[in-house]
Amino acid sequence: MTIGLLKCTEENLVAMVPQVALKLYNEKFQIVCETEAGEASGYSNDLYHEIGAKIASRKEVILSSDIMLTGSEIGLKDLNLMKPDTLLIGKFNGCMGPDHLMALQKHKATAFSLDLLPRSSIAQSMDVLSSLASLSGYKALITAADEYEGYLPMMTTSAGTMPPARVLILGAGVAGLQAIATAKRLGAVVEAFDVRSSVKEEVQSLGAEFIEVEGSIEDDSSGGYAIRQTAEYIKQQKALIHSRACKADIIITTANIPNKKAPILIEKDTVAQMKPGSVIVDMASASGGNCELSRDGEMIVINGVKIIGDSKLYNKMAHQASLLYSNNIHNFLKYLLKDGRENVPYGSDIVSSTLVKSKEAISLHS
Amino acid sequence: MTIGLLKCTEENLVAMVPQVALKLYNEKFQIVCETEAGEASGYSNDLYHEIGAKIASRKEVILSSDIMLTGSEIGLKDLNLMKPDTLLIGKFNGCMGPDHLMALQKHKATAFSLDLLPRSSIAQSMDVLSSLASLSGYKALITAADEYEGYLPMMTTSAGTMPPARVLILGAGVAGLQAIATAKRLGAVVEAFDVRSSVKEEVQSLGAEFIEVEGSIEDDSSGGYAIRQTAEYIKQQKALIHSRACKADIIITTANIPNKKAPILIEKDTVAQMKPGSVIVDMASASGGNCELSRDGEMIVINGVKIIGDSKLYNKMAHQASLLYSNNIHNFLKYLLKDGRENVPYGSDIVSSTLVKSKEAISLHS
Amino acid sequence: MELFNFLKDHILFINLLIITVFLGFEIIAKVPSILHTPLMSGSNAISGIVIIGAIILVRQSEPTDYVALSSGFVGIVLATINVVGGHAVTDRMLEMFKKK
Amino acid sequence: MELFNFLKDHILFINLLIITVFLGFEIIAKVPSILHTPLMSGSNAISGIVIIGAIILVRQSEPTDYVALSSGFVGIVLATINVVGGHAVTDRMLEMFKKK
Amino acid sequence: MIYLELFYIVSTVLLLLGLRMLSSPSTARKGNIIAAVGMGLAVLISILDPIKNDHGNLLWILGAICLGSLIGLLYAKKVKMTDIPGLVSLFNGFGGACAVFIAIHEVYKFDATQSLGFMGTTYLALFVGGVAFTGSLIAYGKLAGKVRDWRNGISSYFNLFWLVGCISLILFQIYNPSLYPFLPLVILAASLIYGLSFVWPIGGADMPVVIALLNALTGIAAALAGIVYDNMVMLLGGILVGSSGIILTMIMCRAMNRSLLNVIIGGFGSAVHSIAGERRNIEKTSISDVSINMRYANNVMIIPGYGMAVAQAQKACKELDNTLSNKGIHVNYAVHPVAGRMPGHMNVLLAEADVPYSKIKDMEEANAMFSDTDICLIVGANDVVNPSALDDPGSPIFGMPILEVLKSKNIVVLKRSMSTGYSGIENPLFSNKKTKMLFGDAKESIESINKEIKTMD
Amino acid sequence: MIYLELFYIVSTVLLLLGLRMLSSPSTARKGNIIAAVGMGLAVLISILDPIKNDHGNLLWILGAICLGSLIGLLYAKKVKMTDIPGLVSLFNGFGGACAVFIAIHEVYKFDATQSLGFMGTTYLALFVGGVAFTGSLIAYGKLAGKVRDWRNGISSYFNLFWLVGCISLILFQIYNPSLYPFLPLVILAASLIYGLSFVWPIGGADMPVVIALLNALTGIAAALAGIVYDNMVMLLGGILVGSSGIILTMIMCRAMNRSLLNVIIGGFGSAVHSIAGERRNIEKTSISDVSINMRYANNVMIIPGYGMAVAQAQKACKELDNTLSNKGIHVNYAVHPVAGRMPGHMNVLLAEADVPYSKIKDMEEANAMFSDTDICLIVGANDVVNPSALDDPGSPIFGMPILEVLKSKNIVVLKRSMSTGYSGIENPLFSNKKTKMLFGDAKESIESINKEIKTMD
Ligand SMILES: NC(=O)c1ccc[n+]([C@@H]2O[C@H](COP(=O)([O-])OP(=O)(O)OC[C@H]3O[C@@H](n4cnc5c(N)ncnc54)[C@H](OP(=O)(O)O)[C@@H]3O)[C@@H](O)[C@H]2O)c1
Ligand SMILES: NC(=O)c1ccc[n+]([C@@H]2O[C@H](COP(=O)([O-])OP(=O)(O)OC[C@H]3O[C@@H](n4cnc5c(N)ncnc54)[C@H](OP(=O)(O)O)[C@@H]3O)[C@@H](O)[C@H]2O)c1
Ligand SMILES: NC(=O)c1ccc[n+]([C@@H]2O[C@H](COP(=O)([O-])OP(=O)(O)OC[C@H]3O[C@@H](n4cnc5c(N)ncnc54)[C@H](O)[C@@H]3O)[C@@H](O)[C@H]2O)c1
Ligand SMILES: NC(=O)c1ccc[n+]([C@@H]2O[C@H](COP(=O)([O-])OP(=O)(O)OC[C@H]3O[C@@H](n4cnc5c(N)ncnc54)[C@H](O)[C@@H]3O)[C@@H](O)[C@H]2O)c1
Repeated sequence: MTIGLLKCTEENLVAMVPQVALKLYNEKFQIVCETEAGEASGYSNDLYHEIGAKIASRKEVILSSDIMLTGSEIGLKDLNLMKPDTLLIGKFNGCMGPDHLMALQKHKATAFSLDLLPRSSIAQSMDVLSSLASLSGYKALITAADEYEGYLPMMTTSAGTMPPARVLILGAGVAGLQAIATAKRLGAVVEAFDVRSSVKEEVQSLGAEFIEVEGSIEDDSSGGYAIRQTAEYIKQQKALIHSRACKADIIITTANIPNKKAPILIEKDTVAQMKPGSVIVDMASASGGNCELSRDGEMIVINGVKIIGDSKLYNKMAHQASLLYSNNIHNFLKYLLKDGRENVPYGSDIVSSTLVKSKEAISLHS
Repeated sequence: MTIGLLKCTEENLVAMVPQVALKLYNEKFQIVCETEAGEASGYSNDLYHEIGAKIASRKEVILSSDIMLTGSEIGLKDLNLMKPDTLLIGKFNGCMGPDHLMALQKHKATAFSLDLLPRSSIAQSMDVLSSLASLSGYKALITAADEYEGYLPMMTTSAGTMPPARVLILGAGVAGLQAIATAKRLGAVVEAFDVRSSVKEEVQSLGAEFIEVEGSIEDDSSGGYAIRQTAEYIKQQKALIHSRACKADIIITTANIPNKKAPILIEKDTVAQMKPGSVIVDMASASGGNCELSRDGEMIVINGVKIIGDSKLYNKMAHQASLLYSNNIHNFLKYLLKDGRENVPYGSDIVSSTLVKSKEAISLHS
Repeated sequence: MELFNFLKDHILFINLLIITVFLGFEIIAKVPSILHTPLMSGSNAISGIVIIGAIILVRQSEPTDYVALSSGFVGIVLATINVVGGHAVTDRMLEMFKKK
Repeated sequence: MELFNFLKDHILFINLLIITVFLGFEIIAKVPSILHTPLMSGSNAISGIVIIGAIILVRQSEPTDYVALSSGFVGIVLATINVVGGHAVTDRMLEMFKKK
Repeated sequence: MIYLELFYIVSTVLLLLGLRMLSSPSTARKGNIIAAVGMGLAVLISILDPIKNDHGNLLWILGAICLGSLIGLLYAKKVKMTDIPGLVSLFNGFGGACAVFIAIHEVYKFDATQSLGFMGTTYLALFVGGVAFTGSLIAYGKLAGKVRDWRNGISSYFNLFWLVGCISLILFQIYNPSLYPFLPLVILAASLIYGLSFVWPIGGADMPVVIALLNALTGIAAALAGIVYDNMVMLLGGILVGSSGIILTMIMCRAMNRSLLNVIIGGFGSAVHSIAGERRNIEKTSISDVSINMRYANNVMIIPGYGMAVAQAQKACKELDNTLSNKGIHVNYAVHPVAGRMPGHMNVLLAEADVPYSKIKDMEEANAMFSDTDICLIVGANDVVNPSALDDPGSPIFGMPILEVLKSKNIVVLKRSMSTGYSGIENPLFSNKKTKMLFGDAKESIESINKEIKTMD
Repeated sequence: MIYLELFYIVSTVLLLLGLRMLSSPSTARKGNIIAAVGMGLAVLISILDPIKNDHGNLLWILGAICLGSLIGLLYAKKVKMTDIPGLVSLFNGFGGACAVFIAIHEVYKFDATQSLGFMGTTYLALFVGGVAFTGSLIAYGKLAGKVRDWRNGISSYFNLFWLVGCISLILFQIYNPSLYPFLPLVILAASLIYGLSFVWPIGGADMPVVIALLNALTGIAAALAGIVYDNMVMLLGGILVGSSGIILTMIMCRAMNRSLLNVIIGGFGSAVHSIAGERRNIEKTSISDVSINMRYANNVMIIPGYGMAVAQAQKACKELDNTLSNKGIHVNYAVHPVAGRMPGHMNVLLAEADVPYSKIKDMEEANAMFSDTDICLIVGANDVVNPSALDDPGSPIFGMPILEVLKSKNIVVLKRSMSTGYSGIENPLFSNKKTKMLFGDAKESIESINKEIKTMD
């Protein structure tokens, strides 16, 4: 069976680093690899060549693969070149347009989107979102620290005592927790907020303070993801966050609600009242941003406040991100093929939920 | 008496932040401040205005000042506008050309260069080099962490265990020690090397490993600064550093020898053998660089190794750097004027050694 | 009254008793809990000191007083088991604490 | 021989002595060093128990035997100082340990 | 020869020293030997020492001693470790029986010259010895599984009544010594019955306390016999055992949160039911058990989970590690990839506590090490050590790789309750035979363990 | 009334309990009172209890007791805290003197019926009491500064010889009781002289040990007197004091790294010189002193310096902080701007140890807090607390702002030696009256202090 590796067009990721390719090779797969697939994340063609992979053009790869690995994008043209019965694995934001789905159907191909995995213990070794969120959370803090024009830790020096920086983390999911941990490491004073009050214990377990707003709605059935909140609650929460934000030197926001616009947590007014020199990293910028002013993929400075909008900070850690992503995909592949190519366990929760849905299905569903 | 504040032309620093200006104002000094002197470091004209300073053009400032504060550069034109008997305080790299000195003499002005301060306990509150080196050391590590495409701490995740990054610090002066401390905080495995073996204890006191090379020359009379070493020693040292560097993910070099070219510690060959994705921050780049390939003020990538040459990393922390610099200058001023303007204690070690010398004098001296 | 006289006549004895009780308390009061079992076992062996009573009983019995002799005999056997077995088993127990 | 007989006659006594010595050791063995001085002072007061000897001496003296009486008297005075002063000063010392 | 008696003093001192040394871990074994020497010396003296009315009968004595030693040694050698407490109880009963034999014999020698005190002492020896005897036998039977617990509401009232009865009988007898010649036998019987009825209702968990108490009783019986024979060694040895036994009993009660009274009069039925509500098959353990096990282990593996984070127990773990390492014990940390609530959660915490990277083992390394591990200390981990991931295809986590702690020799789980972890599923590990549960906040538990281990040698 | 004697037992138990409680910090004060009650009871009994040859003489007795109590209370009230050890020694001497009075009196009552043992006991009481008496007086004199140390090479040989002489005299006397009627007086004199010559050569630092020893001797003398009068309370109280006193002496010796023998026979001149090499005016202190001081402080300020970094003592500091904070003591950290070897060096380390930022005071804050600080614990700092920066215009660091620890009540400096800090200049702080030096590695010192404080109540 041939595994094809496509170059990611939108990110610096690669879905199969040479180490993982070698494992698959040893498991008797043929590997075909698009030229320069790993270039952006530090894995050169040579490395792939060394472990026995064939380097080929994109077209060749698609034409020859039974299983195809990629990142978050796949073109319609690519889909139409596929062999019948191809398995396509990537992270497609959970959905594809109708044209794409049609193309898949036409080729009897199946697409799996790993960002749809259930957040269960058993699925965690394939959980791309976890891996990348963790990297991004770490990087968000490091980037903020680099942009911030001062020490994060307290420093008592002969030219005066510099107080520790105050870091505010909004949304304490995987990324938020990692940012908290990193900020604590660097000696900052850290506060965090999340709508899910169960996170309180997790935040405290990292030594940070949890900001509590009374009356959040929780829905255990949502599988760990956050859901929308009442207006009253949002008002109260806004006031609280506003006051904390004004004191903060660094704010990192990670609040996402899957397939919805991200909630606005930092408004214009708040930014206006923040100290010049403060840094905001908005990790939800791709879905609209938690900060009203943030722009995805850009850094803007307003009243001396730097606002960095970046939902894909892991791109800055492409090397390790690709390694983790590849491992996740490898684990998923192992699960998928555990009973052979013919017996993909479509019935299992893990597989069924990763099947790519149509955009409409997603909207109806949530 | 009027204190004039000049805008720094080469750096983002300002020699008197508003907080310090306020103190001086309360001590009955008049403050004249060049427009936008603090803009680059986040202190607006308004802030100066608020605390009672006069905002004026550069020329006006020079014409009216009895004491003039600046950063590391002063133009000949500026000098020639000075009032007689002006005290000029800054950090002029310890020396000035003959034209400048002449101009000073002509106006009976005196220039003090704070980077010439003795490294004694009493002088430490005015020690600009310490303040800035400390900031730079911290920033060097943060910048390196930001450039490095992976975690610094060890991470055991469901997609594999990422080992901790290995950080090598060359030169464990003030900057090096701060870089060590920051790297340790972030969870990296840290090794450090310095020619002065007395630093060993200091390095270990921060929890890092000290790389020992036998047979270093030390000279207590050099006042804490490093001196040149024998050829045999340098050879041995090179081999050792080479082997450690090849394993390192991040290298920070801080080895300076005052008024000499910086020693080459990382050669081309070493860089060629380093892992792609590694990061080198060369903080001695202004005086030739500790890495053969580094270029001051630039980041270059060679074989996937990022080499950042930056001797003035504190520029990236202009806000706090200016605060510390101002405090240092304020402490120096207090010392200078403790017995009144007429009785500057020229006899004291602190004052006499900060007097600006001619370039030749410096070369002869060292 | 008789009791008081008895006490008064044995005042040394009573003092001895009290002090010894104190000493017993004092010795045990700070024992770490891991030693509870071995200590119990060891002091159990010591309580077999009652054997001496049985020995004296036998020595003072007429060689023909078989009732006394045999009850003494059984007493000695039982007490010996207590003493010897007790010390031996304690030793085995304490051996476990030795580092392998 | 005479010594042995003396010992044998006072076997209860000797046992008492030994046990008490043990007890004394046991009580002190784990005392924290901050208490060394107050403990010394307190036990010094207890050593004034010798006063009872002096009292008995006086009680058994002929009311006319002024040598005995006065030596007993002085003995009691001295021992009382030891006891009363000792306890009082110990109390003062221990008061210091109280939280202000 | 007539001064031989003086050597009893030496033997007393040896017994004393022995007991003293037995109460400290580093000297305990030597203490046992010293006590044994003291005992041997005492026996020797008691045989050779000139006494009045001496008829020798050496053969009887030596024969009995040989027979007793043989039996004692044999039992001590053969017994399985787990049966030791029962054996100790049995031995103790024999000591009590010896006291009974002596006392009943002396009682029948009484004539009019006997003082009240002397008579009282002898009867007390009879009573106490008798209770120790049958009580110990019942205790042995229970531990050996041969006797079942028997308890109902009235047992404690019966005991109280019977005790009063025995004492009244004794008092009656010493004031009317020769009224009924069979009364001593009645007293004996009553004592023996009291021993039975006293121990029978006491439940399994309280057995160690009861044995300690019975042991103290034997000591007291020996002391009383010592008074009867005017023998110093018997007296002092007996009192020592008696008093130390009673305080030991009290300490053990305290450790179990029971009052001595509660145990003695049979608990009036209260304590039994509290154990009922618990899940079956779970074996609880105590701080001291865990401590002693860790102290004498060679390889310890700490397995942190989300509970360590919640309890903020990472520094406590490191300190425990330090203590153990100082004693030459190897300590490592097994970190499961998904332990905690974010990737690297455990790494962050362990780094904060300054655990060197070299001690942190990832799943593969750890799983290879478990077979050499003496104790796995599971600190608030649950899902990541759930063996149903390996062997229960119906489990939602079936197939997830876990830390295979069951390969190790002993497992101790620190958590607060039986509640489940993140994934909400039961963990069969907790009811495994190798596993012992230590309930409570992980940080507090570890700190207590550390404290205890520090006191050991 | 004739059973009054029985109450001696109660009094014995009270004395025992008292001593027991005296040896634990939390009960010490109550223990002292209980012992005092026991003592009072004993005195009462000894007055009322029917004895043979009773002539009453109650007035004498009560008069003496009143007088003695008055003097005792007066002294105890008036004495300055620092003079207490001297006073204790003086009191102790009085106890010894009492024994002497009794013994010399009894000795002259001997007739032919007295057994050797009894005579020996009485003479021993005389000797021991005499030594305790004059020895204590000398000790008191030394502590009060009234008697100077006197020592030369032969003093120890003289002592040895004199001791042997005394014992020979006593032996001679008890075997030839009525040969020389003045001999008892000679023995008395010899004993008194031995007391003098024994204590005189012992140096200042050893005084506490000697006092403890003399105290034990008084106890022994009381016990011997107890044998003479066949009085249980005297005997037991005496023995208790004697045995506990001796072990206390040994413990104190160990704490000072001296052997008891070395102290007793006058050290043969060895130990004195070792102290000579040291700088003058430095006051050394001990772990236990520092501990007790910290335990009973309200505000403690920890002042870290480069030495803390070298010793890696930051975590030990935090643990000490925890211990103290748990006892309600306020602990803060004063960080000097240039402490350590890089800006923020102390911050890095304290953060590593998880010291909350709110406890870290910078120089200005700290200097404002020192006047309320009971103890400054200087952990390996030197230059940053050098007061010559403030008051010695000739000093190279004159004018540098420092942490003004001298404003606080007590200062304890932890360092390894008298060597200087980074700037290489002497620090007059170390010889200040408020300052005590605790030499040794800072981490070890702090850990020991912490351990000690944990044992307190
Ligand atoms: N690593 C990640 O990225 C990540 C992210 C999200 C979810 N998860 C999931 O989280 C789970 C992690 O497994 P785990 O074994 O580490 O944790 P776990 O299965 O959640 O179990 C934690 C255990 O700790 C105990 N505990 C809590 N507080 C305690 C305290 N103060 N003292 C003692 N025990 C305490 C709890 O029991 P008691 O209440 O009885 O004390 C609980 O059973 C996995 O299911 C994983 O899939 C992981
Ligand atoms: N902060 C900065 O940026 C910087 C940079 C360079 C220089 N300096 C200078 O460094 C000095 C800092 O002052 P400081 O008071 O922190 O330190 P210091 O004056 O250098 O004194 C440190 C003291 O710690 C003791 N010490 C060393 N190891 C120890 C151990 N293991 N246990 C206990 N004590 C130990 C040493 O005495 P023993 O050897 O007797 O133990 C020494 O006296 C100032 O003079 C400052 O100017 C500061
Ligand atoms: N079972 C597993 O092993 C596993 C693995 C990974 C994640 N998870 C769980 O999945 C959940 C989601 O993780 P994620 O990081 O991908 O989440 P996410 O990226 O979807 O959201 C980030 C965080 O933002 C919060 N948020 C949403 N709206 C907010 C608002 N208005 N204000 C403040 N905060 C808001 C969310 O509660 C969430 O914590 C977490 O509970 C995590 O523990 C479980
Ligand atoms: N007294 C004070 O208060 C005070 C204040 C600040 C600094 N200092 C001292 O001054 C000294 C210099 O500090 P700095 O940071 O400004 O130094 P620097 O910037 O001049 O040099 C940085 C470090 O590089 C090292 N170095 C030089 N050549 C090297 C080589 N070939 N290989 C490896 N390392 C080499 C030096 O030894 C030094 O440690 C330090 O000892 C510091 O402690 C003292």
